[in-house]
Amino acid sequence: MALILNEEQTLLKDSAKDLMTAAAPVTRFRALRDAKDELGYSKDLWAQMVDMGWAGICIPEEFGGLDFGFHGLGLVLEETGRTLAATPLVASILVSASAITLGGNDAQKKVLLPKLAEGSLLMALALDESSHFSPHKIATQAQASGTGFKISGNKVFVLDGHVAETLIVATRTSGKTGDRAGITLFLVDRAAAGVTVTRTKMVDSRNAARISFADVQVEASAMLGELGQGADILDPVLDRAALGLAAEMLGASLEVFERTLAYLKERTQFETKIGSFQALQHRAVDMYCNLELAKSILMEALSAVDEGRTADLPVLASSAKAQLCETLHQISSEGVQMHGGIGMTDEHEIGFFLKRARVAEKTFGDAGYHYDRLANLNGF
Amino acid sequence: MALILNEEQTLLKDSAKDLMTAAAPVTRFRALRDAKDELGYSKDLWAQMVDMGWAGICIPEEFGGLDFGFHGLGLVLEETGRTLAATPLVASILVSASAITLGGNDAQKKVLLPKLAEGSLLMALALDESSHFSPHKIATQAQASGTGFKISGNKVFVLDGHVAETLIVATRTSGKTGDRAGITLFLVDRAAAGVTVTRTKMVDSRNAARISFADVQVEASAMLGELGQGADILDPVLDRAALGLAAEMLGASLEVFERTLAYLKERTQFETKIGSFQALQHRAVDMYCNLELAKSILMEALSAVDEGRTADLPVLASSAKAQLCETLHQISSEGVQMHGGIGMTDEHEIGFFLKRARVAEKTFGDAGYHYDRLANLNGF
Amino acid sequence: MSDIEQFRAETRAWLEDNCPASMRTPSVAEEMVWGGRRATFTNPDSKVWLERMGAKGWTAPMWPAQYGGGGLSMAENAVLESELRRIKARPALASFGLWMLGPVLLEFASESQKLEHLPKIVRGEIRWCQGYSEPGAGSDLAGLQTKAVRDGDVYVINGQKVWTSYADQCDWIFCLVRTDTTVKHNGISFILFDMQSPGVSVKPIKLISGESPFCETFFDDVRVPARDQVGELNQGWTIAKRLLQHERTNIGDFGTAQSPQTPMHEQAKKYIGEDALGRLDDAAMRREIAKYQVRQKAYGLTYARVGQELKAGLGDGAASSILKAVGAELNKHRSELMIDMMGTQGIGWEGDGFNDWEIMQTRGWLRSKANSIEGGTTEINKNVVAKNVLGLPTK
Amino acid sequence: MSDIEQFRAETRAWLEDNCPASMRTPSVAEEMVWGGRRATFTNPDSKVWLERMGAKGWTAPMWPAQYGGGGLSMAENAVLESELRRIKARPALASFGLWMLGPVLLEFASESQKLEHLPKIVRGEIRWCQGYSEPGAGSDLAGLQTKAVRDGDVYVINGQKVWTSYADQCDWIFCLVRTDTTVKHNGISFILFDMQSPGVSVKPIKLISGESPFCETFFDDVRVPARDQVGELNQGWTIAKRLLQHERTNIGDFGTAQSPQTPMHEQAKKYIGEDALGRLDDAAMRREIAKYQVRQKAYGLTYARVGQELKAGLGDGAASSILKAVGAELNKHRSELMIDMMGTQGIGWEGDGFNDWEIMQTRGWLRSKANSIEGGTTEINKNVVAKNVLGLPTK
Repeated sequence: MALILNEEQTLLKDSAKDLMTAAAPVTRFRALRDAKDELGYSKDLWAQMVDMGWAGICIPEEFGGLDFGFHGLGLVLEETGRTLAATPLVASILVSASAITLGGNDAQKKVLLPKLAEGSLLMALALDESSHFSPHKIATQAQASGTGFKISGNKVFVLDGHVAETLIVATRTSGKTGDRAGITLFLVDRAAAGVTVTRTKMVDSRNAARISFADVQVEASAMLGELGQGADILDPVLDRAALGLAAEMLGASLEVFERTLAYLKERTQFETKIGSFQALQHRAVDMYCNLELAKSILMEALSAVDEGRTADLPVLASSAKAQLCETLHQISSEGVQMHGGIGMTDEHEIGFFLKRARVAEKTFGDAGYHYDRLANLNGF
Repeated sequence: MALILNEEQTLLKDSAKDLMTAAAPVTRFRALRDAKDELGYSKDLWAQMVDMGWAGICIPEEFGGLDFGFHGLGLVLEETGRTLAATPLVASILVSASAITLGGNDAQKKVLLPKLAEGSLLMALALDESSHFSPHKIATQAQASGTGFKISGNKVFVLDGHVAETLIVATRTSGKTGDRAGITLFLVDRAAAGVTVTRTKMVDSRNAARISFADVQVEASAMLGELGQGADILDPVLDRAALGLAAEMLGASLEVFERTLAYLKERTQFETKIGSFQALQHRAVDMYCNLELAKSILMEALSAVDEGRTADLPVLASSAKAQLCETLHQISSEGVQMHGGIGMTDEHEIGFFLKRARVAEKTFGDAGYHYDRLANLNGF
Repeated sequence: MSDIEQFRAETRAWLEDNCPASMRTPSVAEEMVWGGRRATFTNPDSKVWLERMGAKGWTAPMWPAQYGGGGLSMAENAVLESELRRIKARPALASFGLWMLGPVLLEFASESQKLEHLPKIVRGEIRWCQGYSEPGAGSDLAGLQTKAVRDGDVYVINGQKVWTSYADQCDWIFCLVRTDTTVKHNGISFILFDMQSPGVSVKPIKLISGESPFCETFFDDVRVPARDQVGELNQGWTIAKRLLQHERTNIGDFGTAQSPQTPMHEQAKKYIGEDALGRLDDAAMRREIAKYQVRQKAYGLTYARVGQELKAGLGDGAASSILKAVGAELNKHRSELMIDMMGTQGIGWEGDGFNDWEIMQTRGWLRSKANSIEGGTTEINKNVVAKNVLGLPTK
Repeated sequence: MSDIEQFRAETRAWLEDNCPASMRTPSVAEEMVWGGRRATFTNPDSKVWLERMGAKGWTAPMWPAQYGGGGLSMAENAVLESELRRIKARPALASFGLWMLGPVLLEFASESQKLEHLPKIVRGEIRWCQGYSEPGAGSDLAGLQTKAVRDGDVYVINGQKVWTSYADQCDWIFCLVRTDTTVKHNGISFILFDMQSPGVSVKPIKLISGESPFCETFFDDVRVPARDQVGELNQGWTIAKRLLQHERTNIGDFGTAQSPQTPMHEQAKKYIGEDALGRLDDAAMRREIAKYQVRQKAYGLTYARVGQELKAGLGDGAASSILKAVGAELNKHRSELMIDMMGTQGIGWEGDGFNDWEIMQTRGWLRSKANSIEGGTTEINKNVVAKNVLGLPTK
């Protein structure tokens, strides 16, 4: 239960902060948005991040990674959250590299992980099929066909779906929609016949896509994990995904809080700094309390991954995501309100955080989803 | 949709306030509590209220009542809420007289209503069987026996159960626990063989009892309404009951709010009136907003009864009770907090309102119960 | 037949003859008529309707006839309103001139000013905008710095306004300017001028919702006739406050104004589904919606109650003080619930994958965040209620 | 064997020999030992246990041995704590002397004062109470009015204290008195005296929960030796503040201290039941409990994190500033949830129909309302955090 950073982690966090501040300030994100950039992320920035080793940060050394630990990835994500940097780190590394590492066979690891670590391959997880996160609610069919399988179905909200070259597709090979058993994961080439990708424009201007699969043929070797046992990979991967998102959301929360605090100290009305008004002070303290609680639960959850406390992870990951959803929701809303009129303008950056907040809240399960999951996990 | 009082109603409200202030201040309630009074209410006060005609306030004139209207009863209850006056008005009049008026046959009306109106008969509704309000969850059996029925079962939280001479008992004559159909109401003499009454001591020091029925024999003429159709009486009676409680709760809310406001204006700390602290001001305004909303929904619901808008009543009654539960919960809690240390002492009266608040919240359904009911009523 | 019955019969007949059929269908935002020199009429019928109503003065039914108004009594106005409702007639004109400026001109302006400006407002010939807020003077409006310096029979105006609604489409502005820099509230004057005056420039502000209903407005040596000052020199704050009351009454009414066509719970069922008993398949969301509906209902009834109290001359109308703040929070809460229940369909920006209604919800959610800022922040509103209604002390 | 291993072996052996078997069972409130002249021992073993631990100084393991303490190093203390945990030993002594007064005596008292008072605290011979709050000085503690006037080598004390914990069972009081009426903070002194002194009277305060843990304490010409003043004349406020830090650390720890034996959700199932899938049969309550549990867990972890940060000499310990306020709200919230889920079983006062645990929940709920008042109100706490931690300006 390490609730403080060690020296290496502190160094990593500092260098992540330095890079994001220098190479990926919010102005960069705005430029990508306004240019309606085809990729939706900066190749230059990604190259710099790869150079720092972050793409391989939790990939084993034998597969070209740093094996630095999951906590490290969380620290980098936290810093990307502060500047709203849109990078392939979530879809390709947090989610896909975790899936390959946890569920891939040796051949798959040997082929895919080094490419992920060197940033030359982008991947994405095609999971959701409706507007509400529900990871076992898979209707997309994979039917035996020749020496392999034929996949048909529709996926939505696939993060980085339009830039990823290889997709991890959650399909159903048995059972009925909603069953935990009977889910099978496949690696699918985005360029394969029958795959249609439509990029969607979300309020946070990040990458997401709808992907349809029409009789897409894959070989049996494309299966990730065992037939019908996909949930055994999916569940721990989604714990890590929720946790990584929570780390990003902590960064965003801290940034909005600090900017708002600075504004309260600077803005004068009625010949007084507005930060001297007690009602605003108490609300600022409420935010601060939530932030401190959020930091603690997140830190504990990140440590649990690296300390191999596998049994604790589901509860900790859901707790962390739920707490960060509440915290960022509150702070992103208060941030706009406390900035007053200028907070409502597109010219000011605070609104970007509000938009990102709601998308991040819904990514990998919102607070409601995780509270219900916690109740299930705790047996009530 | 009369949302303001007419002249007669205003006069009634003023006289209710006068009587409660003069004859039933909170000190009187404290004295009853400290004396561990056998009755749990003041006979003198009840006699005065009867003299004013309030026991018969919504009983038809032909049965000895004033037929003043249900809104009038609400106004009197509001004033009893302000001084925490414990009277038979809720159990005997709001609930039981309503049940007889709505569901009784001519003979029952002729016998019971005049006695209720003149305050000579006290009645109580024996409904709840568990710790959570759920009016159709009736397991108490009434089985045909001779020319009548035999009743067996256990009731809890029967308001005024130990002082009422006649009980209205909700029993099941068919169907299973939870069914709306199959409930039958009976009038039972509390002194009948097989009836055992145990007074319980609740946190608000008001009257409530547990009553057990062991093969209690009643005649067929004791049936209130039709066999198995008891819910048709029960439901509208409970709407009125919830509404009456809401009116009492508005009185309590207003009283606590006004006392707290006065304290904020009077208490000095740091050489300043604490009411000048902005954080407390904004919280006071939040309370005030809830109070104004509560007044409006309550007024509309009370009017609906007198205007015969029967179809609107379930939604309005549940809305009013839910809103008053929220409002009184907030204000009773804030009242204690804003009074600081003295609010924690038994010597100060503000704590009495906190205790009464939680009991009133749970009486005839708490906020959660009514929100769920509203969702059902609105078809979702 | 009594006079008022006579009036009803005549009104009904006139409306029957003069209100075009397409003006008896539900309003659509694109066909809303704001008037002005550059007025556009997507539907030509709306031009006819405005001209006819304007000629009768019925866009401002109770303003005196000598200023172009309808000159109706309160009773006649009630009849007109009910007859308009009967045929479901659209409003002929939406206008800050009608809602905000007109009432204060009637109270504070000189006879010649009334004769010059009010008829054009009634007929929708001039569209007005409001020059109040400045970058450094938001909640503290009286801290404004835009200066008007007297030079003979003109004022020379320099400074900057912000949040000027539709300044890029308006003809004239009613504007607060500083005419005395040594005092705060008593150094402000209220002045009217043409937005086409040399030195006026306008820049639309893009909001987080993507819309641009507001502008920044710059004044660079704008020369304005001194006769267009309303009221006394340096006494503009009194007028400004009165005008804000009219504005707040308009802005407060979110809760009732935006009643969606389909009840919230039915929308929720579309996105979340229902269980075997027909209940929304998310019990916590079900609870939240029920809670919202109770509050929404209580809010609407509070509006109605305030109205009844005013009509009856009862009470102090204190409840009206909370309508703006409660309405703002309620509408923000409604918007959050909507995009919450819609899941990932509630966070689309544009393009494929989202229908118009969905995009409208998302944009509306972003727009709603301004409800607790515009027309006086909720914080300021609470300060005022604490002091004026609850009588809490100031330090 | 290293010194520390040696120490562990000896400690373990000593505890094995000296800790009575009944002291290795979970604590029960009735057997809690508070010491003092009038100490009662419901369980005679607890007397033995206190005497033995007191003699070794292990009730205050890190206080210097010359003042009766254990004289242990930080490392040794950690060993002692872990060995005590290992055998699940009960605390030998609960004492405001140990938790609050002792630390400030060590820092501010004279050598003779330390020698006089500290050993008796260690051995539980004298039970102390705190004379801080007054009826007019609650949040504004420095506004206290109890006067101490010098008369030769004594002070004559007149005034009234309130919220004196267990004053009716205590032997001595550490008390804030006003020694200069012309200034506020710099006119306060910190003084110790015997509660049996003539002129001291005590009246228990009955709380809304029915309990009376606090008293009103009256001083009527109480004559107190001036040598029992701690620190300089009129410099008592510095000591008072330091002592409050110790108090707040203790009071803040509601969340973790009161972990109920049965998890909240299991209690809820007892009262509400479960559905066919084993879920709590009230989805909204289920959500509320899950929410509470997340917050509770995060709170406990924040406690642990602050501890780790302090040990590592990292950070500014800023997070510790929120523990009191968050802990208070959390415990109040827990209590409300408990009585909520219990339905009408959660609102019993006494007598038939309610079991002891249920009554304890109801009384505990009422008691919990004081959490956000005692030891500094949540409002004051937030003011302090806003200023000192967030650096927000004061007017």
